[in-house]
Amino acid sequence: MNGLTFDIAHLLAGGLVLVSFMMLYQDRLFALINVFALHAIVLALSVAWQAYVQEAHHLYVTAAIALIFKAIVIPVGLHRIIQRLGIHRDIETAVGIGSTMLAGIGLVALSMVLMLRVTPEADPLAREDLAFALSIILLGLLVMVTRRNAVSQVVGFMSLENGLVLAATGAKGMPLVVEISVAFSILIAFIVIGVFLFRIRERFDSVDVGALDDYRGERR
Amino acid sequence: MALILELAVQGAQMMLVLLLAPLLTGFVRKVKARLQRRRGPSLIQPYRDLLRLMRKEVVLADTASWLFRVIPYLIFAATWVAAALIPTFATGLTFSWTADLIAIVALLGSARFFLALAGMDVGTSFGGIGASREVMIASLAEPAMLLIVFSLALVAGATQLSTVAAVMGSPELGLRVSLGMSLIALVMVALAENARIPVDNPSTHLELTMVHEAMVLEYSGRHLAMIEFAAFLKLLLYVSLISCVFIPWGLVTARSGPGAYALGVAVYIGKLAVAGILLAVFETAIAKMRVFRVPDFLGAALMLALLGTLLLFVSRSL
Amino acid sequence: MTAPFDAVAAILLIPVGAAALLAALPNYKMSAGLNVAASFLTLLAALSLFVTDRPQPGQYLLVDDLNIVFIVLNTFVGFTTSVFSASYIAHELETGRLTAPNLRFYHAMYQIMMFGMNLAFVSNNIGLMWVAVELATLTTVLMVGIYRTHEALEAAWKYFILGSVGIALALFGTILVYMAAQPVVGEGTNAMVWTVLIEQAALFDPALLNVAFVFLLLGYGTKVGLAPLHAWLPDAHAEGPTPISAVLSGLLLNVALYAVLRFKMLLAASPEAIAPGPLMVAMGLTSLIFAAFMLYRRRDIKRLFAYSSIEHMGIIVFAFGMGGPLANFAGLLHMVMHSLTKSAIFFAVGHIAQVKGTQKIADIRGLTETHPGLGWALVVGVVAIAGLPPLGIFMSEFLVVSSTFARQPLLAIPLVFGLLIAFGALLLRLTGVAFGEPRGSTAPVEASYVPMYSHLALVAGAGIYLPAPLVTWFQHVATILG
Amino acid sequence: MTSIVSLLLWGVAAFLGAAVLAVAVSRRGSATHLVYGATLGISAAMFAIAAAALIGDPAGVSTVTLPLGLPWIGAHFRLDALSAFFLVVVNLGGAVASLYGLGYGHHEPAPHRVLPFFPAFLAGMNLVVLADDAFTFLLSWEFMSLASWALVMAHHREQDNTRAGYIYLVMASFGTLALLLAFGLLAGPDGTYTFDAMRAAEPSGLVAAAALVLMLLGAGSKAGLVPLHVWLPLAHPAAPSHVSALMSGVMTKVAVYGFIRVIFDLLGEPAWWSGVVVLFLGGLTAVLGILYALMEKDLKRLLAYSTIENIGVIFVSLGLALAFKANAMPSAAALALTAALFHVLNHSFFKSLLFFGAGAVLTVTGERNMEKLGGLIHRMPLTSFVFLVGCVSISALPPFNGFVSEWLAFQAILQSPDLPQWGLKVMVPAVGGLLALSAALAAACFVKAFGITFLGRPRSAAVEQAREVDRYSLAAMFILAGLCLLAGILPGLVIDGLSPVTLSLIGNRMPVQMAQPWLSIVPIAESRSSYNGLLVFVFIAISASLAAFVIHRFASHALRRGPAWGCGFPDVTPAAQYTAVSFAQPIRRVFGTFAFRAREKVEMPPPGATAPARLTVEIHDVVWETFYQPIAGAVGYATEKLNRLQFLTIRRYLTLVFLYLVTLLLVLALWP
Repeated sequence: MNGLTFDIAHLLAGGLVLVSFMMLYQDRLFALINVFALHAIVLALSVAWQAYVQEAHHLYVTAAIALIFKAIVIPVGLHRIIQRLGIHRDIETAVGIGSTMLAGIGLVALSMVLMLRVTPEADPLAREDLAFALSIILLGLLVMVTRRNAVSQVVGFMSLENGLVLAATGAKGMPLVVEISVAFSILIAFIVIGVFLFRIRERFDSVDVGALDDYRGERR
Repeated sequence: MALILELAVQGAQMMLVLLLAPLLTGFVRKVKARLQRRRGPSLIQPYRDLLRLMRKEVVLADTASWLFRVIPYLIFAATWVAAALIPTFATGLTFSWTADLIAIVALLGSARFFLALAGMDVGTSFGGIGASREVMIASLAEPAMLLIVFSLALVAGATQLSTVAAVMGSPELGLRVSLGMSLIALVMVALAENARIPVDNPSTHLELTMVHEAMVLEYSGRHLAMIEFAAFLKLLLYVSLISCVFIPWGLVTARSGPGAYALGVAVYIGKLAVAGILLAVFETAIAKMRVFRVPDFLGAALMLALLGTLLLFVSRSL
Repeated sequence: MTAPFDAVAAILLIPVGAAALLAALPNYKMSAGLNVAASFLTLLAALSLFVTDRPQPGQYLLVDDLNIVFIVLNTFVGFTTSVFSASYIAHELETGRLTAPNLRFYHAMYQIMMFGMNLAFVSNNIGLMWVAVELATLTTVLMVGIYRTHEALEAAWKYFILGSVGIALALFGTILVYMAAQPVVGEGTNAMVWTVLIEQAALFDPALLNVAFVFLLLGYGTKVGLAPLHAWLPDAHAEGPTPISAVLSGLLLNVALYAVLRFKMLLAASPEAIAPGPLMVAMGLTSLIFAAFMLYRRRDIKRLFAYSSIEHMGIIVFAFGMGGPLANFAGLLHMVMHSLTKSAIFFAVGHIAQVKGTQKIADIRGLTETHPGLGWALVVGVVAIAGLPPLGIFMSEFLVVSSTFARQPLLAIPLVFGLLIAFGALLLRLTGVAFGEPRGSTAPVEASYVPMYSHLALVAGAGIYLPAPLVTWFQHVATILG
Repeated sequence: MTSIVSLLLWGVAAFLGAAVLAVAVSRRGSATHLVYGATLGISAAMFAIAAAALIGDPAGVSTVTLPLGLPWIGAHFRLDALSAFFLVVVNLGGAVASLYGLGYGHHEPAPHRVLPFFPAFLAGMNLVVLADDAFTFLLSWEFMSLASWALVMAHHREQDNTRAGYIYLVMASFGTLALLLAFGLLAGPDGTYTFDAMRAAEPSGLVAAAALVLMLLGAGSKAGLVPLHVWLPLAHPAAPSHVSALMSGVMTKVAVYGFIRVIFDLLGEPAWWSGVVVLFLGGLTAVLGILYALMEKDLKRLLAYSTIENIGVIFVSLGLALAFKANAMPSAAALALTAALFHVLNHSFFKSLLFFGAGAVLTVTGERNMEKLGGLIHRMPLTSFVFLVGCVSISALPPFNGFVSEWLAFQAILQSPDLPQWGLKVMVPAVGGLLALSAALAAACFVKAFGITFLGRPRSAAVEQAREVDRYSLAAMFILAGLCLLAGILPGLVIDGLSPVTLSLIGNRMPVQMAQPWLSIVPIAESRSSYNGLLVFVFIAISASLAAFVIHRFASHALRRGPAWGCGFPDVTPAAQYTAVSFAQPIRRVFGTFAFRAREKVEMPPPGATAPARLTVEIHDVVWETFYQPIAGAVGYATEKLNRLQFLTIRRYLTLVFLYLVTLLLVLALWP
């Protein structure tokens, strides 16, 4: 493939990582959600680009899902939830931003090191893509573990999943990509509904653990 | 014919110890009395005591069981057999191989076992005191005795008394440290076993200090006679054991004519006399110790014996 | 279509059809019966795989010596559990913990789960396998939450979240494997077909494979319940309906384990890639010892046995990690025995909890006095799970420990240590529950003894005598696993 | 024509059948007779077969392989001299215990918890002795433990019993794991688990050393070697008395068998220091065991502790045998091994007898605590007579059997100056001293046991209405008492019976004894040492009866009953008697201070005060406090700490996963 296409794909993937970093930086929920919407849009772009490059037209479906579902539906839904639960003012990072950022950089470096060990004979685009995807996944996990709030953890999970989709689309001719993205969207929908259903304000398990343990007689 | 003769000699030996045992005790008492400037009872007083006891009726505690009445005979028999198996005037008699030194010690052990049981049978506190103190003393005296036996056996290469005596009598066996140690230990054990001063006082009935007497407190009449007799025999046994192991000279071997036998008996009686005098002097010289000093006394004996054995293990010539 | 394919198809289609029917059926008695019948038919279909000749491995489906072990075990335990569940839910309806609509949902989900697990076993396509595993997981999530109690929901939620992360990691691993295969095999589905991959694994890029394996091990390892990825397991076991606990411990863990094994073989086939063995050994030992210590403080009887499942999964993973014919054989045997025993234990525990009206260990005492049938079953089960002869697990533990000690003495010491610690804990709880002054309700219980006793009988038999064909077959599989 | 071993296996099958039958009928009234009758018949038959094999063709070895157990190896079974001898021990004990059970079983409150496991227990012990490959051995071994555990748990409502059962089974499986490691070591990586293969293989020095240590842990924990003995005094008394007898008298011997089988048979030539280790452990066990027994006031626990002492004695002889074997002194080794095996036989006799006696006391009085017993000799004369015989035998007093084996052990010790190594030179006499000490203490201990329990005056109302036990129990006890005397006065018979065992294990034997004049026994030469139990017995009998006759013939045989002398006080209460604790007090003062860190505190009120003076004695179980409490504490601490992981939030769990992932990725990144 010629340099330009490569560069564009590269750019988009890199942009995705950048946006992940931005998510790490946010400490307000609304801001976080907006950044995530951006994340989804960038993903949609890169997927579409892949579809174009690889002439794999089914990938456009994935791109569309990313755009409509993740960039629009979910963020709106999350806005609603936040207002319902009245937690839009929370500052809710469990770990300081700075250290989080440092950790993030470390993770990106790690994924680079890992992927650059891959023999260059492999498709370079795929290789770079993988490096970015891996870092996005790790960053998503990082978001999940550094945020206290259920909503932001959902967001983290979704960014993680974006990384997956990026990797999947980056892999030439990988079957089932669309199905997988659909499946994941359903999964996320479940999670969001769960958050909404169980009125989970604080953490995923806002359910008072202490009370539970008394019930179970688990704690002495 | 020869067999019958040998059996006769064996029987003679058994009778000899039976006859001499009270005499020895009487002799010791006499000498002690003399040393304390008393006239003291006559030599044959023990015989008289025995006879009188035998004629008396037995007063048996209500709570005494059949065991209580059997035990005196068992004790007497065990002690007698043990005493008869020790070469007194002659070695290598017909049945001398029936039991070696270890077995003889064990026989005395059974006698003590039953005596302690007798003490507990009636169910008074005295019996208990005596029994528990007795077994405590025994639990130290027996190991000491066995270790002494070890060192003798290591020197002689046998636990068979006749052989031991023969070896100890042989001139090429010079003076040995380990043997000296075991001699001292043996004397200490003998004192303890026979309830002599300083471990116990045979002629006291003060409850707090009694050991042997406390156990037999409930006995009377013929039963008491048996037990007293057993005590006499035991003293004789230890004396003749020491003499046959450490001063084996004058012991005649079996199947040497009657003249030799007579000589042997004479020598044996001489040895007994000497030992009796020594014992009397010793007992007069020192005082009885408290019951709970006894473990230290016997512990010392045990250590001496162990030391002797160790020395022998380390080098055969010490 | 030849006959054998029908067998495979049957294994997959019967549960689907049954699920559809069950979703429609209102009457719970009928649906319970249908549930049993369907499971039985599936079992028959699975057994028919022995007699009929195997299908050629296609792009999606595969039947080989390895997965037949799993399929038959799966369908068998699925069948017995359905029998147990029939009597279990009857009681639940009486006490009103479950309602008829719940049950409709429950039965349908049960069959879907069976379908998912069977699919995971027969799938020859790593993507398909992933989908199947996740399907099975999600159905179990729904069933864990079925009681709608606070705790049940919380447990289900925990399970769901941790599971989803596991799902994601496993998927990434799968993608990486595809990426590694793609340059060699070429684009398209072929690069996901396991039989193709295993042939050419030697040519794959080792670095990619390594990363892939790490992700797969964590992703599927979460389902296997290896420490420290185990967090969902105890609560899910404790709060869900007992039949589901039985299936979770007895089957779902095996499904994930099966996936791990497949990828382990893949990695082992590539010489430059890191050896998967040490990694698995480490994880196994960690889980074993960790779970062993965790057993002591348990107050909830189902959670107790959930931790013992973690412990045994640790042993199995350890065995497969050690590799070699002896250890692999032991691992397979241990897996089968554990599934049978653990599900039997959960059958007993289910009835016990029902009759005593509590899961608190402290409130259950002297079972052998009040309910001899259940009590002694529990005693035998725990004795078996603790690895005492003459029951099957003893044989596998014998092989694992002795072979390990001969090869890696330093590994055997912690193994033995963990076994002893776990033994102490299990026995402590057992003496509390089965013996002593009886406590709690002494009401007679109408239990279905057949499933648990048949399991225990099988385990006891296997401890003393293994039929020769089974052995040769296991040995063959053990050599495949390398 | 089936081989002998398969015949024996049929016997084992019959036992298992009896167990199944027991499950079926256990709640019927007739079950007790049925089951114990069956086990009696079976074990008697197996005893006969084994004895015939041992005497008939001593050198003969018959093996059979069944398609059971480890698939590609099968279950190997083998009957040689050693296993034949132990089969004799096992089944003799089993038969007598069954006979006893015929009577004792009727007092059993929960027969359905005893009957099914009793035959299974016997089957297990037989299988261990017959097994010829590691898997079968361990399977039977653990099966034996399991069955006995079930029997310990028979009276599970008592708190102590459940605790005892728990500690017992944990220690048992600890031992099994140790054995498992030992066999794994001997089998090697490619799993040659048959004993034949292990015999053929020549293990390296290191392997042999490790195997010895592991065997000491494994077999020692079952036999009750200090410091692995803690479970024994808890578990043995907890079981019904005839089972206690089996556990103490027989099961510990099966453990000894396992040790002998591996160390003497499979492991090839021993190293000389192995003798030192075993000697040391044996001596320590002997003395500590009997000291514990002396401090005890529960009759059955006292017996259990004395079992530990006897195990120590056996292991001392085994250690000597090892030392001699390592230094190529076959005749001495044969002597020592014979002593060990002889003591195995003896102990199985008198320990069963004593436990039966304790069981009889328990059934008629419901008391195990000696402080509440006393004076039973008046109520149950026959029982007290046989119990006395047992006490005399176990105290190693001539002319009974206990003395003979101790005597042989001493004779073996006297051979040891020829040993070259200094370690042994110093160790052996010290151990000899320990052996003598333990013998003397044993005598003291059993004076106490018999005296407090049977003599004196009743200490509680329970004793008042006690009466003699049933016929079956008495029959069982009298048989054993007879055997004790027989083995004591005809030791040559036993020694010659043991010669094939020593021949097969050491390649040498003691000289033929039955050829000696007057049936005396002569280990080496008559001039060195000899003992004749028969004559000693005859002499004592003759002289005692002679004395009695003479006195009753020529002197008075008048007799008057009167109150005992109590310092002039009218009828002193039974409470004034010496108790078990006060009896042991002098010995406690001598040995207890260092063995148990025993402390006595006397609170004496001031003169004139009416408050009672009180004496408090505190005794520490040093072994338990040094070895087991720390372990328990450590486990508790670890669980405490790890248990926090049960209560994390999902976010923290995710963090765990995340960290784990990152670590693994780092490992990959840093991978060369």
